[in-house]
Amino acid sequence: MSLNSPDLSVNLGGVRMKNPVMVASGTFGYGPEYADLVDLNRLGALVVKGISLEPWRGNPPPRTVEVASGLINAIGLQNPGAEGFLRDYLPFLRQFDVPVIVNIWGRTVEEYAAVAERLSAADGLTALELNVSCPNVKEGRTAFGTNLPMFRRVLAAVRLKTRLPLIPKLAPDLSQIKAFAQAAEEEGADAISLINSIPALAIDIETRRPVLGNRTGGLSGPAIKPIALKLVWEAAQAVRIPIVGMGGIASAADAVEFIIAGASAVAIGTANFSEPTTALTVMDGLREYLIRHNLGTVKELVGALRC
Amino acid sequence: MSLNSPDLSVNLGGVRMKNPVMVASGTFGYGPEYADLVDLNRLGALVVKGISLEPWRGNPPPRTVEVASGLINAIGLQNPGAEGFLRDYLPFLRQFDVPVIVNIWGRTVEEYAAVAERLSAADGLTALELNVSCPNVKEGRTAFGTNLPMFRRVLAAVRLKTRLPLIPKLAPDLSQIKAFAQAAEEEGADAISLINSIPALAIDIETRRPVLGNRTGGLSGPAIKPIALKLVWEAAQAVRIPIVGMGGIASAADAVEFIIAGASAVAIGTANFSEPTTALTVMDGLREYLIRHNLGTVKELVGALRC
Amino acid sequence: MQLETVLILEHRDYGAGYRLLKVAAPGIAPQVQPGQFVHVRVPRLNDAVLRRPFSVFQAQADTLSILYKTVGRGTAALAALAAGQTVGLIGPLGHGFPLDGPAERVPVLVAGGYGMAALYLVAQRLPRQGMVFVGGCSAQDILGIEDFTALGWPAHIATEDGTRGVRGLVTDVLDAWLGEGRQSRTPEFFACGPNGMLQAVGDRAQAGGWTAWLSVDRHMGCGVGACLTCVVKCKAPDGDWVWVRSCKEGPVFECRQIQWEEES
Amino acid sequence: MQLETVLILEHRDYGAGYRLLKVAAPGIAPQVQPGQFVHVRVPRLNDAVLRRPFSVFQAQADTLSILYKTVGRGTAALAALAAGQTVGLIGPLGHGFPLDGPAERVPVLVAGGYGMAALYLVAQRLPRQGMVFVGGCSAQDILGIEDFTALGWPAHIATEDGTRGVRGLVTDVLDAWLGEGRQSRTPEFFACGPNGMLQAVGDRAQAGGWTAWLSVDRHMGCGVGACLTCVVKCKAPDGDWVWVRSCKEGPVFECRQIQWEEES
Ligand SMILES: Cc1cc2nc3c(=O)[nH]c(=O)nc-3n(C[C@H](O)[C@H](O)[C@H](O)COP(=O)(O)OP(=O)(O)OC[C@H]3O[C@@H](n4cnc5c(N)ncnc54)[C@H](O)[C@@H]3O)c2cc1C
Ligand SMILES: Cc1cc2nc3c(=O)[nH]c(=O)nc-3n(C[C@H](O)[C@H](O)[C@H](O)COP(=O)(O)OP(=O)(O)OC[C@H]3O[C@@H](n4cnc5c(N)ncnc54)[C@H](O)[C@@H]3O)c2cc1C
Ligand SMILES: Cc1cc2nc3c(=O)[nH]c(=O)nc-3n(C[C@H](O)[C@H](O)[C@H](O)COP(=O)(O)O)c2cc1C
Ligand SMILES: Cc1cc2nc3c(=O)[nH]c(=O)nc-3n(C[C@H](O)[C@H](O)[C@H](O)COP(=O)(O)O)c2cc1C
Ligand code: FES
Ligand code: FES
Repeated sequence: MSLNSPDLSVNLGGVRMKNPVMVASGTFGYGPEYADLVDLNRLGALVVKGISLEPWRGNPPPRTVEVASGLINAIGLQNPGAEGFLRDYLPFLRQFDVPVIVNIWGRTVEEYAAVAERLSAADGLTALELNVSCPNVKEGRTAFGTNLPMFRRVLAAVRLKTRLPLIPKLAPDLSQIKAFAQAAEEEGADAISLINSIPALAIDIETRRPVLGNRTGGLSGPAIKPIALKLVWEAAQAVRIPIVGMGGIASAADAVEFIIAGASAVAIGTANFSEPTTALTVMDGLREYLIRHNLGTVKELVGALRC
Repeated sequence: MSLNSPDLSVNLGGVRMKNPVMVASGTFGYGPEYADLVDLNRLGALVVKGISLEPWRGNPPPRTVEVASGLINAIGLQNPGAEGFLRDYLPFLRQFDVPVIVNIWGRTVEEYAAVAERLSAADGLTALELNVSCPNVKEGRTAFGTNLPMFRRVLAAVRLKTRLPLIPKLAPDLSQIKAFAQAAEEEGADAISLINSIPALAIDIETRRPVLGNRTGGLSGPAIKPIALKLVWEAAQAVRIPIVGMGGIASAADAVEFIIAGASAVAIGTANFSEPTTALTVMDGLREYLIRHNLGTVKELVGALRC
Repeated sequence: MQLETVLILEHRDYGAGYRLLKVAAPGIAPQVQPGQFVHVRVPRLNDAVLRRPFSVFQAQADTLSILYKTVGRGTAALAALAAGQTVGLIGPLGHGFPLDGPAERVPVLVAGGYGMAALYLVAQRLPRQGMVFVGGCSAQDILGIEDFTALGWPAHIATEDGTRGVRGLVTDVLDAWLGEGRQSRTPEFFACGPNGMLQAVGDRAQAGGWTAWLSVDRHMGCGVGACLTCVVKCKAPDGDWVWVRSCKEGPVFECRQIQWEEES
Repeated sequence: MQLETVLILEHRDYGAGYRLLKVAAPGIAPQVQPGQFVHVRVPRLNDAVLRRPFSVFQAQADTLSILYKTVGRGTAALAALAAGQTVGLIGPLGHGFPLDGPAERVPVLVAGGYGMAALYLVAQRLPRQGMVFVGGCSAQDILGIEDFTALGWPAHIATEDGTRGVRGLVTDVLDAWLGEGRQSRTPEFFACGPNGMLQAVGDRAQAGGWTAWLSVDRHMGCGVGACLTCVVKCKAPDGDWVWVRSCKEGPVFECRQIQWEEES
């Protein structure tokens, strides 16, 4: 390994990635959508939009609204269901040499377990990301993402049904993030990812109604970056399993901040919408940073915050 | 009352305000700082920077850092102490016809009670805002702002020591805001205010150190507006006492959103730094909004969200 | 579909409150089909996280142009750009208007607002000649009639205040034309404008047993089908309904696909 | 102190990588004292929540100017403005350099970086003539010498690479001057530049029993004393120390006020 090509590879709790930059669930479709613009083989991993056991319609529009340096979304997890995904998208995805992580969700513990089981039986999927934190489906966030015992139950149930690496995606809980991270580790998670979008509201002052069809939604984008970074740093101090950091990453400098705070990998979400090649430019910029700082591997940077 | 001059006055749990637009603690000094630029008599109320029993030095610099649509601050509550405030600033403030709300904090329940008692004995102060949620003093947020029993204890202790209207300022807890709002109401608060800045981190990737002297700080400004609005809306559904809404308000439209969500008054924080007259332009814009919408009083707009 | 940083060749007022932005887009321009759009990254709008979608007005060889109106902060920032500067595009995007309808059908274009911009390429590229119906509030809202008459397409104009053409809605003029039995041949509608207008055109098409292609306008996130922001309620094969992406399966839908009920 | 929306009269390169921005500020300009600054609201930087502080370089009648270098996004956005546009100012701010020192003192100005801009009004308005010491990395970093020589003030220049003036630090030239015993009269220092330079000047002043006025550069929030962002560690009367606002009590401090130890 020469100094000019630092080693970007990471092993994320069993997910072997060429580089630590992935695309975040719900912001990159199921793969084909951006394939004309982004060479999927270059991505560290591709996390697909949240999948449930059965197809799900999602929320009425408007589903997103742009706010200062951010986006509020309330898509409501529209998806073709596990069978639809396996039939319509998996064959496409298998053409590429990229780890495919499926983001899953359910309305009950049983649904979580069932979708995990069904997807684990398919060939060509690398890991499961457990979305217990989506602010846009009533059942999700209230029941699992902010209730520690429920969080443990759903995790334990899914763990029994899959041998794939399991990555719970934490809700951005400001006061209990360590507790959730530790619970994830104790229940056998292979990694954790954070943060999901933050519950938010926008009001149309002319109609006096919420702007979004679902009333509230989740805030993402650069606006939440400093909050996400703080939570990743806290979580990293609480667990030994690797962390996928996300929230407002738009540049290599942003990604480096998350890695220094303790993330082993990062995910690009909202930034894909304005610049679909963000993951690639982040990757290139990260490589340059490592070279400039004389680091042979990205692992040396993980958690390198000096306090 | 003619249709051309809607009634902007509000009674905020005993604080009689000419209009519902105040300036937020820590962003407007103690009064004199902006007095050349803003006619203090026009403000709905002036909330001064957090005061403790004894003088307090605050955190080492850097104390603020600008981020996307926001500011992270870790001032650390530097203040001249109750006696210093009463001696150096109260005489100045008493020249104006504006309600003066003193934001107070302490490191222990006893300190909170003592500073409340001392200030209540002074003449010319209108109300106390109880800062239990500052993310920049270890004792503050960890001990009181996110711990419900401690929150109740400090509130009860202060309540015994003052007859002034008491306004606890809630921490931006994403999952328990209703519980804190209700506890405040039960412990005899006259109003509540929210949100304080949100715990956040920024890292200097060249030095790999936190940018701020205190490591972490609190995020404020337009970036947090959608989160603040959601929390105000939730809190408004949980209590009957009036609410002071704040977080990223920079325009009359922003203020109207908070009022529709359930705030009886709003506070301008970070926006003062870029446009010191924000409170006045918000006030004027609010008046125009009421006229345009045929509303005779601002009270009719409070909580007018149609769901 | 591709990403392209393009040079601004021309940027000027075009009438009716619209501005023309013409760019050199050698990658995108030759691929454009009528009714497709480009997703524009507005420079300097540094607190914006989304691009802005605009129909391609004209596309010729390596250049393309859009016609837009300043309605908010993105279009205002766009308006501040000058020739010689660059802007980022993704395009061409979406499914546009199909031009391969049977030769005996008379193409009938119906436009409101920027609809004229979205429909120009239909008129220019259709092998058959047709006519165009345009509506607006007032004479100064009527955009680009000359571009159509230059192609030899007659234009029927309606304004709500009667300052240009017939006083009334565009559908009034359309109804008059339909009612007068002038359609010696079967009409095929191509429409772009406000929802009410689109629905009205669709209603007439369904009543007459004709085809109507409607280009809908929905707020967009990604523009490429990834985010599920831009959905339209469509009929499902099984009689049920489903949310369909207007950036990918649309923005042009046949009127029978859309389920207007319950839509705002 | 007042808020003023001012018209840009002139905006051009000034050498050493700096640009001159001259505005009509009839409210602020006549009030400016040497060493004071203005807090600038940079237009179009719509995700910025803070203004940017700049020393007033020249102030004459109703106009004032600043000299700035593009170092980040705020100054880059500033650089894109043209004469005829407007910009928002708060000013004049802070406590500047006192000009009422005893007549027998020789004013000695010491500048690094934009220090020349902060010190020009001192030279122009002081009733006594003095001299100026300037340091930089290289010849192309030396800003605005001509402005001082035009006032009849001799300039001593040091560059680290020796491309202009003496090779070395500005304090080397200063030490040489001090050492040569040329100070028939007592020097009074006025300095603006990097912390290391300020501290070195202060050390010499304290050693010699002279006065040194140092203008410090701290990141600022409000600029008016309200936010407590810009603090400098200062000695307290009781021997202890305290954080003092550089936007209000500063940016100019006498060297004995500042407690440099423990500062980065
Ligand atoms: C497929 C399609 C084609 C279009 N073609 C044209 C065209 O040729 N000419 C033209 O003038 N306009 C066209 N529009 C509308 C154009 O996209 C909006 O006017 C523009 O996005 C407004 O941006 P803004 O920042 O100025 O407004 P703001 O209101 O500040 O924008 C805020 C957000 O709302 C979105 N938005 C606001 N209005 C609309 C709208 N009418 N449609 C979709 N999104 C909107 C913006 O994209 C942005 O995300 C088209 C829209 C779509 C969906
Ligand atoms: C009292 C005072 C007078 C000054 N006078 C001049 C002058 O005459 N000419 C000149 O070129 N510069 C001067 N500066 C420095 C100038 O304020 C910064 O270069 C400028 O703020 C950088 O803004 P930016 O957005 O381009 O940089 P960014 O790095 O993008 O800014 C990010 C943040 O850091 C702050 N910041 C960055 N660098 C500095 C700095 N050196 N000092 C203070 N804040 C900084 C910005 O204000 C902003 O809040 C002065 C600073 C102070 C405190
Ligand atoms: C439009 C949209 C859809 C999303 N859908 C999902 C989803 O299905 N499952 C999930 O776990 N997270 C979802 N997210 C959250 C993102 O994966 C990510 O956690 C969040 O947006 C923060 O990252 P960002 O600021 O980089 O976007 C979605 C986000 C957006 C903006
Ligand atoms: C520099 C700064 C200092 C602050 N100091 C205090 C304080 O002393 N006490 C307090 O309760 N809140 C303090 N706050 C929080 C604000 O009062 C307000 O709750 C928060 O900034 C959100 O509002 P905004 O987004 O409008 O700024 C401070 C905020 C800033 C930016
Ligand atoms: S705009 Fe993203 S799916 Fe259509
Ligand atoms: S910058 Fe706010 S107190 Fe000095």
